[in-house]
Amino acid sequence: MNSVWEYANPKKFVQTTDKVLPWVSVLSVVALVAGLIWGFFFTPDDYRQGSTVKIIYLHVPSALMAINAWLMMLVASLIWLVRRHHVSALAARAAAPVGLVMTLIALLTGAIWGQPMWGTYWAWDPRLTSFLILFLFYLGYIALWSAIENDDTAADLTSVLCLVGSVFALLSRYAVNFWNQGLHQGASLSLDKEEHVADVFYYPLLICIAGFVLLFIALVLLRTRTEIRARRMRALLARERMG
Amino acid sequence: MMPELGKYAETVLSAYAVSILLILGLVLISLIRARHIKRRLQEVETKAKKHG
Amino acid sequence: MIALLVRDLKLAMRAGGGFGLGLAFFLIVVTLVPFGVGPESALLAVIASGILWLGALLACLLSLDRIFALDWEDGSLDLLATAPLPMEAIVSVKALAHWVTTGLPLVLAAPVFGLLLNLPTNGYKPLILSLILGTPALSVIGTFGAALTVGLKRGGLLLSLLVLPLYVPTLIFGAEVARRGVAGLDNGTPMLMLAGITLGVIALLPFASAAALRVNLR
Amino acid sequence: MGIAVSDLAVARGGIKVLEGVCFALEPGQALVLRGPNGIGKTTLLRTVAGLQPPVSGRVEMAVDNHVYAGHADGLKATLSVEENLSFWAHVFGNKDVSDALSAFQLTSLADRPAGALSAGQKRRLGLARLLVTGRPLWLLDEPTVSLDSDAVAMFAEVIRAHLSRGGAALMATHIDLGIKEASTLDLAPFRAKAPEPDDFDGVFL
Repeated sequence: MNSVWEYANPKKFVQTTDKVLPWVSVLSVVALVAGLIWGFFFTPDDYRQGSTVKIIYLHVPSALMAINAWLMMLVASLIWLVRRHHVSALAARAAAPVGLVMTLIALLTGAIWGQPMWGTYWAWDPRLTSFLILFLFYLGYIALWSAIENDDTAADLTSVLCLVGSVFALLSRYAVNFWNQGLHQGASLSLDKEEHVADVFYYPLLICIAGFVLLFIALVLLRTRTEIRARRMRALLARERMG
Repeated sequence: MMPELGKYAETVLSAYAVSILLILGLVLISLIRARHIKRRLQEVETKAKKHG
Repeated sequence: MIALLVRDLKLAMRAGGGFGLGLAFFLIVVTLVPFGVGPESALLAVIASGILWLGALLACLLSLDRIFALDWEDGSLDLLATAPLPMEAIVSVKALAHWVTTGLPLVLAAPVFGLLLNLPTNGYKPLILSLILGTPALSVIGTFGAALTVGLKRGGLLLSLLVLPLYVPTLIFGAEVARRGVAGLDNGTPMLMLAGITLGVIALLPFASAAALRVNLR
Repeated sequence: MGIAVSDLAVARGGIKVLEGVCFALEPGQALVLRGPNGIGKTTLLRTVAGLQPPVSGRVEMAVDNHVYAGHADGLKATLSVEENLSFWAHVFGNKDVSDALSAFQLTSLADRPAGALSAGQKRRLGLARLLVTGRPLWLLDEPTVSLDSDAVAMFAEVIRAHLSRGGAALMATHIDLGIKEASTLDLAPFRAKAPEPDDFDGVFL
């Protein structure tokens, strides 16, 4: 019993996360507070974007986590389909709303940033559009989970949707790039240009990214525990009804 | 204390406000649901043990 | 397999709605658009191909929940699942029957509706071509959505929520083919992409649909 | 030809309902499953038919050997009796439906749409489907629902003929069909024991 799969046992998972969760939570709060305060109060303005450059500390980490959350769900779905570990399916379920909120933050901060920079809240920029589509995928995934009563059926169907959705999300990303290549020629209007980010912006950004990653882990652990308990509760209630 | 945000003060502050509110909301909902489910499960478990 | 296709087509003909309903919906969308955007023929000519693609997509969406729902309710789906047909073949035939009853009539009617929307003459060929290439993908993807939601009581709305994001690439490339055709630009690349998507989903998605259907039947 | 079920456990809605089910069926035999409502007769039949996976245990039989008939008949209201039957005949690779029609006295109704049949006639049509499949093993879930006594006798006759041709039938029914060859399996002893509530294990219960 010394493999990773040991933690796929619900009881073992709950026991382990009992110890891990407080540490992750505290670390994520520390990193987030430190990174955001550093970024907000102690970094200079960009010569072109002015103080709006400070939005980068929220926008880039949330956008990263929006994609990584989906990747994590994809991996968890695959583990469920192949190895039938219930915790894996429940972790995917637990991660979806976190990913949804991350996508929403990325969209909203992007739109708010776009208003002074592009003169409009919304432009059908390929990146923004892709995130809007990703948002729809999250909505569909969550809706399918909540619509199906039987837990195993729901886990199977959402896993299949996650696999198919991933392929179509990639296709959409490519399609959207193709579709809008002509409209925003030349001028790079995207926030995400880490390559050009100077060191003054880079270090607080790294800390913020770490904070978002830790926050995501903490939330997923917490929510997975809740899902495990809810699942056990439903099983107990069903057992009672069976007599 | 407040840094000089210039003409973009509103933009930056609203972005931070929206994001922090959303994160806090998500954390709060997750915590409330975690406590709620934990309590319900305990109730169901004690009941199940009583009836065998 | 042929027997299943023939039966589904027969049922669509006899139930009355199969062929007509999607077309009528398409017509209504096309009629309503000028009311929404104004009657200027120059404007309509610009957006005609996009409207026709959107209308075809929505008309297709309308009939998706019927692909499996009726067979599910009367128990035929259980019996088909235990019949000597692989589930992948069943979902493929169902998708084909859906395309013949909705996609094909839409393709055939599109030129007439193009007239209503003042589609430029050089736009007809690329529009029809893109619809022929693209609508099979809509049916196959829709069949996947229908397989996911077959057992659900209020599956209709959920089905739209699941399927519409999956339609994005098809719609983008399909409408792009038609739009570039109208503008007289080279539309070879989107055409190839569209054909690639359609062939890809026809080849691969039935496996996912069959898996979903098996899960829903147990 | 036959079927052997060993130590089978089946679940409904994620909850184990039956465990340790063992039986075997040879050509020419029929087995009637009995037990109170909710014991898992339908679940067991669906598991044997391959519609759902067993929790544990094995079902051994030849592939493409069985045909399943559930609560619903799978009829299309707008198709005629004959069209309904010949569709299933084609699916199973056969053509002729006249024997099946006459066995259940449906010949005179052949052109009528299935939607215009009475409940008993629909059931007879659903059972006639078994004959056009040409499969030796029949898995039947409450086959006599809404049949009158004449039709039940008709059905018993069909079963007897099927058995004498070397077929086999596994069915869940409450009615005594008066078939001598049929043995009975009471499912009550196989009812799954509820797991201990403390057993917080891999499958939650």
